[in-house]
Amino acid sequence: MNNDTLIPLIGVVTDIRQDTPDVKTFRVNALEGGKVFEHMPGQCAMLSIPGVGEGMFSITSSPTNKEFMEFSIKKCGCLTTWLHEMEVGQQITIRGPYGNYFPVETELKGKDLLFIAGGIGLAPLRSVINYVRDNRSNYGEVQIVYGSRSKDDLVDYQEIISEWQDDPNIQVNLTIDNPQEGWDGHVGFVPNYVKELNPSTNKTVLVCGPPIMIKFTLAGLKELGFTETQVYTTMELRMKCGVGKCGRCNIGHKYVCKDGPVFRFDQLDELPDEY
Amino acid sequence: MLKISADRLNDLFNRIASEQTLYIPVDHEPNTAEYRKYEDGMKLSESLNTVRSAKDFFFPQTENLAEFKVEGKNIEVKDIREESGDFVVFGVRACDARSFSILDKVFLSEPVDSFYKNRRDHGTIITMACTRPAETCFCTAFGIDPTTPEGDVAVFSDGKDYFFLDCTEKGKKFIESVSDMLEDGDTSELEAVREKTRGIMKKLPLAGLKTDSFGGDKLNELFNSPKWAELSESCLGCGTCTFVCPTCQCYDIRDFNTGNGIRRFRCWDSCMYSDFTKMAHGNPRISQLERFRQRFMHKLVYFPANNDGEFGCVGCGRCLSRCPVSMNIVKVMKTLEVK
Amino acid sequence: MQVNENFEPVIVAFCCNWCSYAGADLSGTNRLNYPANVKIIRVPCSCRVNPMFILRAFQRGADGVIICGCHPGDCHYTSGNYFTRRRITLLYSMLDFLGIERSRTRLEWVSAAEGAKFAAVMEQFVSDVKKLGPNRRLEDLRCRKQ
Amino acid sequence: MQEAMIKRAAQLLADGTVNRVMGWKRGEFVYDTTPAVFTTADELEKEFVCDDFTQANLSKYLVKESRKEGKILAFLKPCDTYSFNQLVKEHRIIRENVYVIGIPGGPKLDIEKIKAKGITGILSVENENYTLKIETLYGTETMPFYEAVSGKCSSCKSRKHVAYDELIGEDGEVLEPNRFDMVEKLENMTSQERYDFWRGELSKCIRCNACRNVCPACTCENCVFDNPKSGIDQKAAADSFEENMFHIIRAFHVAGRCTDCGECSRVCPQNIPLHLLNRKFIKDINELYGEYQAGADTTSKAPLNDYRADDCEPSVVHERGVE
Repeated sequence: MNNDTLIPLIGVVTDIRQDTPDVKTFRVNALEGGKVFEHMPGQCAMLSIPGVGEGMFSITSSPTNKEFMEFSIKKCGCLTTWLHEMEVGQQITIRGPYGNYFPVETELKGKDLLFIAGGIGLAPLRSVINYVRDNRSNYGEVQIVYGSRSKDDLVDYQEIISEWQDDPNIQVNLTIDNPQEGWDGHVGFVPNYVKELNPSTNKTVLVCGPPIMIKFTLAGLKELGFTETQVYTTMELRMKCGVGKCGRCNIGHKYVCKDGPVFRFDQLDELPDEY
Repeated sequence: MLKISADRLNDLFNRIASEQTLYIPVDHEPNTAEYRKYEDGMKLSESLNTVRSAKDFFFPQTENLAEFKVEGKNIEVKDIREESGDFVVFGVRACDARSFSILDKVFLSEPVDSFYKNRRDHGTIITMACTRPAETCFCTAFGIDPTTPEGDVAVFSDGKDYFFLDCTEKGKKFIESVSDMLEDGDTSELEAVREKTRGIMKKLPLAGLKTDSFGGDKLNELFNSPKWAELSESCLGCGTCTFVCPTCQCYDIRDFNTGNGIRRFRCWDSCMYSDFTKMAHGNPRISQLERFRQRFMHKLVYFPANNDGEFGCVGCGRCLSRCPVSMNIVKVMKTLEVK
Repeated sequence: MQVNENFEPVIVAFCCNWCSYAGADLSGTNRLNYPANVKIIRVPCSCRVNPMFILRAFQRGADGVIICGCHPGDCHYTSGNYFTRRRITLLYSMLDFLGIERSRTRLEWVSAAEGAKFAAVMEQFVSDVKKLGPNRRLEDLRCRKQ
Repeated sequence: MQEAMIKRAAQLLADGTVNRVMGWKRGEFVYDTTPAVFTTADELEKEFVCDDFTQANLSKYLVKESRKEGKILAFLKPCDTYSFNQLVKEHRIIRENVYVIGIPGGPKLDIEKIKAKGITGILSVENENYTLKIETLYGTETMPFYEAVSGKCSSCKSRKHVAYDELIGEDGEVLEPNRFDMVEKLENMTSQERYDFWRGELSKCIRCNACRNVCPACTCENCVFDNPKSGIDQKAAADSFEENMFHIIRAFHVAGRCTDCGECSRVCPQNIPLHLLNRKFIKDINELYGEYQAGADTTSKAPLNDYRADDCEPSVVHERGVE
């Protein structure tokens, strides 16, 4: 019988990084080394610990990374709590890649890009950012606006300050919600910061974060003169199969696992308001 | 057309059952027919249809997907799939026959569900034309002709004989395999029976049910209808409609620790259940209104939007007779339709 | 019924912390033997035993379940075992009603001083369940040892 | 009767005593009535129905409805008032927000019993001197009224309303039905026969949860069978054990609170006689701890929240009937 996507493969956790008090980044390899499968930026994978549960997570490493995949996971439920307690060497089951991806090879090519992320919302965008950095000549200006509750809650802070901020071809703007000792950067919510920065409206925007942040950011972008066709986001809902058959992650007739998770806002606008 | 006389039907059953597994609807209690594995002497039910649909044959209520052995940090995946044996399902009605093509659109679209396909490949569906439709029937609203059912082989009865018509390659092979038991028959009386049934279909209380107000292009207007609140207020949030429905195909995947390893299985799930979309950080469908709306929007709008206008309902009427509070797709359609 | 001489039943005993568990302890310190088939689960009071615990014990391979608590009137929490008595009576009656062999379930009052009684009760219960053979009517086939 | 109910409901809406009316709504056929809330006299006039087929117990809806703004009028049959009382006792229904009108009960008809006679294509059902005249697509059929009486009405325990603000029609008496007959019959079987009987019944279960969701005693905000932390949450019975587990635990959770309203068996799509499990508990409670009728009042102590120093021992189970 042919392989069935519901029967998972095995991956092994080869590195665990504590990013923030409640976010860890897990490096996953195939048993024989290398990656379990190839993916495109924005795609997801189903990870599971047999007996605990299975969940969909966005692949946070860039496809240009040929050695391993990474997942940045926030501790919030039963499965993620278990994952956070794992040690290096733990095997997990993995299947995928699932869903569509940011159109890095089509619509985004040659464009000036503005990434806006809040909290753990950086996870799916990090894949795109590093993809763009590794294919830098294909894209125009790149600006990243990233905010979190506090300095400690900035995911991938080390990579941001040591790699992204040093990259002369990228403009990085960080912000945190409240003033904090040892922080001399911007303080304030992401949507307001975006407005202050007043980015040029010829940029294409990729936004991900908590729903409330996305809502206000979109409103702010519209005020600045952006249209919905310029803004992409990525969604998440409860999923079981990952291939549009189990029937629970739909928004209208679109399945987030199969037709998403990446949507342009004008596409979302046509769908019923159920997310 | 080839036929067999009614008194020899069981001989045919015995013959089929000697070669492969045969399932037929039998009366468990009066008016509660269900499919059973055929054993010598079983009598074909005279009920119009089975309480549960025939989807179990291809999409069983629970089935194992894989097994895991967990030792320390190591996990071993065991593929436990086995090639299904050949089987025949006899006496499927036109509505249920159409439900298979609807399920096919879900399970056989890429990536193909190998569990479903395995059974589909090995199953032969023998349908039976209806002669006594019930008041709850409304298959004609979805373009189904109960006097000409789909399937691999269609069977028609004029009361005395059963006539066999092959509809697919698989059906043709099946008829060839039992052709020595069949003989050529005169279909003139059969035609009269079918004509009479068509006449009854036109007189059914739900014969006038219209689908014009529904379809993929009516997405937001139907979703935002204020009538969902009133329609859903009596809904208990149970899964009866879903589980008796021949086209409902949502499932859950769960793990069970047997003490000897982890078994991952899938089972039917219902969008009517409160935890269907529940996540660690919240639930996008918080009340029964959203869940109720999802079920009917799926059948009347989302499914047609994704499948060239084909509705996700076959009008079998099971939910009409089984819903504990008698709230069903017909009432939803009649309430929402644009008059 | 044919009795398999080699059959060793698995017995789950829910023992109240204050009396029966101490009773089991006493039977040990007095070097009284009770069958090794008995797996003791200590509970703060016999009324902690949710009917679900009993069913799950059967699901996961128990052939008999016994609940031991303080004698009526002696509950550490004043009245816990009185509630246990009603609850468990009704549950056992229901299991019996569903055709589960009634000798697979038992309740005994064993005080902290009754080490000998504990050993005798267990001896008797194990032998009763042995006669019944393995639990087949209330088992989960998936959990059967391979 | 229906006329009087509509008239009274309209009056109470008009004088502001209530702002909503809980009753039943007419359906597509003569028999498929749906519980519904009405807010205007016009709606009542058009859609309200109370006839031989309005079986559904409305009490459970009042858990939610009594927490909404304003007072709601509810029409309750005698058996429904027991469920209502029990829910008031458990502080699930806010009594002040409900105006109860007691209406005479059944016997109500069960369309399944008519269909079981092979009658199909049903267009209308008329009761003519306790003979049902049924018009169908295939001609007129007749059957005795009492052969179509629903299971829950055929062993009616009471025609007396135990809670009401006013009555339409006369109040009845508590009856002494033969409702424990089947339980007794089972008790007198051998253990193997009982096991076979219940395996046959419970194996039909499709875990649709209709019995749980309709049950007026099952009003937990989060059922143990839906709670992933319980370790026994299940969607479908993957093993026959789980069928047993679900029904034993569910019956146990409502033991001493179940009023024997019979809704569980009425709604079961697989016709499993689930009420027998509840009746077994009721019978045991009556025999072992004294007569008790859940919902008969709002003050008495529930048998499982109570005890006596001289209660019988569980060994009583071993001493009765047949093994």
